[in-house]
Amino acid sequence: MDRFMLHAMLQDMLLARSFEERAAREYTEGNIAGFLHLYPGEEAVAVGVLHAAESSDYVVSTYREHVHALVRGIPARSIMAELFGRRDGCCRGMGGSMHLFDRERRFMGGYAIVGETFPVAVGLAYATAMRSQPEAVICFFGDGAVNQGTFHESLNMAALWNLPVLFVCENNHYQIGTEIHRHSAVSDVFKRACGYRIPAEKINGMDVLRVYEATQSALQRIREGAGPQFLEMETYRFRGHSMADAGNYRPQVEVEAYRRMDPLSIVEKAEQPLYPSAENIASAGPDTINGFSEHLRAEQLINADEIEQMKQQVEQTVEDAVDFARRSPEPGMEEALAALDCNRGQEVLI
Amino acid sequence: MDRFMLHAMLQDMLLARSFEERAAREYTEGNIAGFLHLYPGEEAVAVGVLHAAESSDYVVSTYREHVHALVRGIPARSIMAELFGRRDGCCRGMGGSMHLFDRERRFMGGYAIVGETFPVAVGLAYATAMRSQPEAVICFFGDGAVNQGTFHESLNMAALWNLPVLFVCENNHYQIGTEIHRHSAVSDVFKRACGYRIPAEKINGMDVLRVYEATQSALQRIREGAGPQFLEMETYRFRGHSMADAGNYRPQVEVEAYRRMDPLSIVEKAEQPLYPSAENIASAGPDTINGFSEHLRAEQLINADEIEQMKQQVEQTVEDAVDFARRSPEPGMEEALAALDCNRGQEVLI
Amino acid sequence: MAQEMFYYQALNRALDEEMAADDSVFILGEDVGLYGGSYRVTEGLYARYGEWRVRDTPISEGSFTGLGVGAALIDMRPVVEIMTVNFALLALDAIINMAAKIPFMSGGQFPMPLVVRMPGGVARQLAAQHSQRLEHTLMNVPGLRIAVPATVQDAWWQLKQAIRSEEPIIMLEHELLYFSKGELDETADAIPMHRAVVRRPGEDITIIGYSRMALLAEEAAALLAESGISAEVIDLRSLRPIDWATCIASVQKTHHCLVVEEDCVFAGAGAEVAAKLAEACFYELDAPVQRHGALDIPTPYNRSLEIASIPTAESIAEAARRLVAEPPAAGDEK
Amino acid sequence: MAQEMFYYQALNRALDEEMAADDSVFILGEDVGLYGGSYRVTEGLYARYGEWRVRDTPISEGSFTGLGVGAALIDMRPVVEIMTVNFALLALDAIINMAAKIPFMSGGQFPMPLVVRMPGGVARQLAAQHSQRLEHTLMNVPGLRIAVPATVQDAWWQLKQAIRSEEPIIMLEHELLYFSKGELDETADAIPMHRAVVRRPGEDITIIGYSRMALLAEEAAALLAESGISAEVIDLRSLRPIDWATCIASVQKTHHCLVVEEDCVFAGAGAEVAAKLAEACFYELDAPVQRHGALDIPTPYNRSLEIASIPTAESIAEAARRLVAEPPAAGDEK
Ligand SMILES: Cc1ncc(C[n+]2csc(CCOP(=O)(O)OP(=O)(O)O)c2C)c(N)n1
Ligand SMILES: Cc1ncc(C[n+]2csc(CCOP(=O)(O)OP(=O)(O)O)c2C)c(N)n1
Ligand SMILES: [Mg+2]
Ligand SMILES: [Mg+2]
Repeated sequence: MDRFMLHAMLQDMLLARSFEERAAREYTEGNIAGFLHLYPGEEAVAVGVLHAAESSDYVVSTYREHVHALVRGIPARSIMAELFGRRDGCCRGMGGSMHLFDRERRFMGGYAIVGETFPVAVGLAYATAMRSQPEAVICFFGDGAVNQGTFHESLNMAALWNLPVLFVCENNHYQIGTEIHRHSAVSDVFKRACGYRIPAEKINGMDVLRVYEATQSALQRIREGAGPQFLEMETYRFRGHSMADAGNYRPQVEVEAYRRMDPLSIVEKAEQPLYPSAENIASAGPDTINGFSEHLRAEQLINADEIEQMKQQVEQTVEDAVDFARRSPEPGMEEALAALDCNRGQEVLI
Repeated sequence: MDRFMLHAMLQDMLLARSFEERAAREYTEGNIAGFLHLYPGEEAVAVGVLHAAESSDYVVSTYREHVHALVRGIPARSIMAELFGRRDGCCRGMGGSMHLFDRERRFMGGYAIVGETFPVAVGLAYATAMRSQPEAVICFFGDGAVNQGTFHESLNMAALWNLPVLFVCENNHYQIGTEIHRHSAVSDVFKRACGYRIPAEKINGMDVLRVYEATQSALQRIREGAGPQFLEMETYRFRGHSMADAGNYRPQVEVEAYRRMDPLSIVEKAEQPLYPSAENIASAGPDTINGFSEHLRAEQLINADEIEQMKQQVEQTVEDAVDFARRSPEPGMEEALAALDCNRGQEVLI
Repeated sequence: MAQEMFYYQALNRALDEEMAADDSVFILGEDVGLYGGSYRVTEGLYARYGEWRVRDTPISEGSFTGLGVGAALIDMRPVVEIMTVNFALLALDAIINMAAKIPFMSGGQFPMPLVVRMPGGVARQLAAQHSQRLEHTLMNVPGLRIAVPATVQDAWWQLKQAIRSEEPIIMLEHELLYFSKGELDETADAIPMHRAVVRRPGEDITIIGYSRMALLAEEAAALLAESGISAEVIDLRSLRPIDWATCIASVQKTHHCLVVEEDCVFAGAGAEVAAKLAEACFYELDAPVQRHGALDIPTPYNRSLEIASIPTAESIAEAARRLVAEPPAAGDEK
Repeated sequence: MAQEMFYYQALNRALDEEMAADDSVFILGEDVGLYGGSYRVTEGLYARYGEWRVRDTPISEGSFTGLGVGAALIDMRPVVEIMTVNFALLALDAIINMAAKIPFMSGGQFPMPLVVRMPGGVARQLAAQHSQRLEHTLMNVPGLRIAVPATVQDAWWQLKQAIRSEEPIIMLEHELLYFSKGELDETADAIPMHRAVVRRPGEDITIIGYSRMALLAEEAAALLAESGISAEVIDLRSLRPIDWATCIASVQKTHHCLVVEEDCVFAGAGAEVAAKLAEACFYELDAPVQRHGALDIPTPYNRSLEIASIPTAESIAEAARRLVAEPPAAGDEK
């Protein structure tokens, strides 16, 4: 992978982290409301997967989708404005945090009812296959979503009709406060794919490069006509489920252990660890990502200055986004009605 | 297995066949209406499974449940009266063919919405496990039902909580007119159980003895606390999906091939084959059940007279059932209202 | 140019014509393909258009309806058949939380040219689980539209209009109408999709119905004529939106209004019609707006009880007679 | 003996008492156990009663609700919590086609002592998919009963009554009420579960509401009093059955009736109330029964639009003012 790509990935990870932490602050200050589900800890998944995708591929996500949207290229401004419920938000303030959509960038929505992403993705893939187009559909979902009936129904249809869908499970081990061994008969989510003849693999979702590679080869198989593929990304969320959740059901040691594997540290570990302190890392057990990190530094693919510059850029982007959101006007009721009837056109109903 | 048991099984199979063929006739004559789904061809499953169960076990079934109900011990009279919609039917004429219930015999219902049997069975098993009772729950369903979301959700919960359910798939290869390879990504239904750590096996469902044995050992494992078990019974329905379906989507050769494996012929093949002629059988390819049949005859477990006697008894039972149904009065609206409010008791609502 | 045919054939023709005209139209549902559809509505289309455009699905209502939603997002025009309305309870999330809400939630970015067809109503001894009515549930959903064709002509018109519309539309077809006969005139000017029509003019009372009940209301009007009562019969044709103008104009003339529905009366489709007209025509009414619909019980399997549980032409006529004979008796829930 | 507490605490206490008294009562739902419930309703019960009686479930609404149905068949008393009403769209087959119909279809053989609790309503910027209202759908189902407690006392009473009943009961709890405070008097004589109550007596107009809207109606009545209008406020407490006698008696006195609901007006819960009262009180009404409810759009995320989409105390008062000032303007769908 070239230097440019690597930098872009690191930048996206930094932006993701910064955007989310800022959203948390804006929530606390009352500028954002409703349910707010943040992504810190899981950045490697969104960044690795979406950098491996083509811009013509479709993306379907959940309520925890800000970062998928960002990495997909929706401007931070327009996402932040949406979180603020403003007119310049990507959904004009009608959808909010859990319902980001961007037609142009083929970001096909954040869905807040667990399990909805599956049939939507399969529908997009069906249309694509029917038109013999080369695009794939990337479907994000959590470990908890795997127990919803639509998972099963949709995977069966995707396999039966050999549809171009990449199922990406973000296994962060929790369905809100319920740990995976208490909600699923199998803790290895990828095993669920066996009932449908769908090739499946477990990937270290804290390792952005591994995520990237796995996605790339899965997408290649899909484009070659191999049908749906399934990737389980093992990852962790550092925060609670949403801003309403302190995450107290998790042992502190567990949270710490995963912080040590912070995906950001893959490329900048020695420079400036965002979460764990250097001592924490030193005292840590095996860190699956040290290898990568060292490899990258050894290859001299990045230096401290570059990272510093990136961070400043990212902070500026986020600051600008908040500023933009703040200044954007509230939508009026006539805009709500227009959104509802967006498709009516000249149709005479009565 | 002793002679008595074997005879009882044969008798039940004969009764099942005769009852269903008579129901078809009564339907044609207008005495039964609605959707009528018949069981000929699949008798070995109901008979083998339910003879291996205890009377304290619970049974949950679908709209194709007359034979499960019969073998469970609901009198032919009360089932036939239900099909006629009469007051002496097992549900007082309120439920009809697709909704047979018998509280006393733990026949927990015929459910007409595909996929409902799963959660009901899991709920019964949950209650049983919670009370630490030794009963198991037997859950019948078809190959088409396996694609419903509740299958997935329920199997996960059953495995997760180690519940005493025996899942019995009656794989007759068709979901109405859609053959299994056109509705399921895997044609071996038992493979679907792998995603939940549930032990599963494919059984020749045309062989009543094999069905019996497999059920017996699965129930034993369940009672020993091994959690849910899954049996795929490969079988075939000789008729269309329901009385409204001529079954024309199936190649005639396929129908004939399965007729050759008619489960009834296991024990009485040489005497008087109900479906295929002796010549047909002779000209047939490998018949998986000849072995059993010959074995039974060699062991002299039954003779021609006994079979003849059984048949007469069965015919009489069915005749009597029709007679009973015909004479039973129509229920009145006050009975319908009483059924609806059966549980209200002395409760003061307003 | 009118041609006599069955209701199911009119639907079949509408599908065939729209599929021929626009290759983004495709059908999916259980047994719609090889088998030809449980009520023959899709007969012949599999052979003509192939498996991708007439897709037989597994029994997975929640997800194949959701599949339609996904495909509609990128300008396909899926026509989902839910084998019967009874199974639509499994697909309501896709219909209510997805199809109806996505255009709005996305701030108007996404069209939803989705049609969901479902046969329903009380047929013949299909028992409680197969006699579910769902109109009341769907009516309360902003973003949906609901067509309820009663005639061969409307079946053809409304299905074609639904397929061409960019909004999500539910077609509630009645199981007992599929094999009813009527005239189809392809050259007639189409009535707007949601306009109500006066099926029979009259002076003394307005009887409002939809789907099969509109036809029974016409029969009832014929019976009433024999007893000297002139009933105006309105077929709503659509349950969302409802053509209030046609209803109000009629009630202003007759000063009496009976709403007939196959839904259970309590909180059924007729509640909206009655509540709205009682309000809008308050000063014009000589008697309360009354509803005549199904009894408040699950549908019994037994045939006599089943018949007794829903309106018949006779019971409609009887309810109308009582209503015009002032003051009416209270509480008529057949 | 009254004690002040939160609404969620009253529910928690009801559960605790019933679980202590009867070991066939058990709870299941997402995060009801270890986590203590999204709205703290089941807090502490997992520790006290263990995982079998307070069962954390996977995200499988259709099946764990169905699990409750199965368990209820053999005399367990499951209390299913659907995390919010929005997810109940996935469980409607279990509720409508199973729980409500089995007692009937089995000819009266099976009880269905099932309680399904679901928080709902429009809360605070949860957006369209999380602001679904479902009362209209559930009301039309024969065999179900629906309680909609607005106060701490009713939350406690009605949940206890529901658990003890042998019929399937839906508890619609309002997300914005969980952290409202009120008095609980455990020694007071219980009001029957489905009886409506007059929360405030008045002479000029009857305002009928339920759940949070009943409380807003009380606030509105206070505002109206300032402008010299005496409003009688009725809290329905139950949506199925509805206590008509209490409503009718009030309308016969005030001759004006405003129905307030959080459901969208078109085919919402209020349609039944308005249709029935317009009929039953036809000769007593001085003005049409009017409905005041949610706008006919999915709930917007934006806060001002969200507020504008449902009734407020002010908008209720305004609607009431217009209604008593005859003749009222047509078509008030806030
Ligand atoms: C059908 C449905 N049930 C319940 C919820 C409430 N809920 C929101 S997120 C969530 C947990 C989802 O867990 P998972 O799929 O692992 O995703 P994660 O939040 O961990 O990313 C639940 C139960 C919902 N939104 N939809
Ligand atoms: C949810 C649902 N969808 C569709 C139907 C219509 N239907 C009734 S039986 C059936 C086929 C079921 O096939 P299978 O499970 O293999 O059982 P079999 O009839 O072969 O015994 C279908 C589609 C239904 N009853 N319920
Ligand atoms: Mg998770
Ligand atoms: Mg089958």
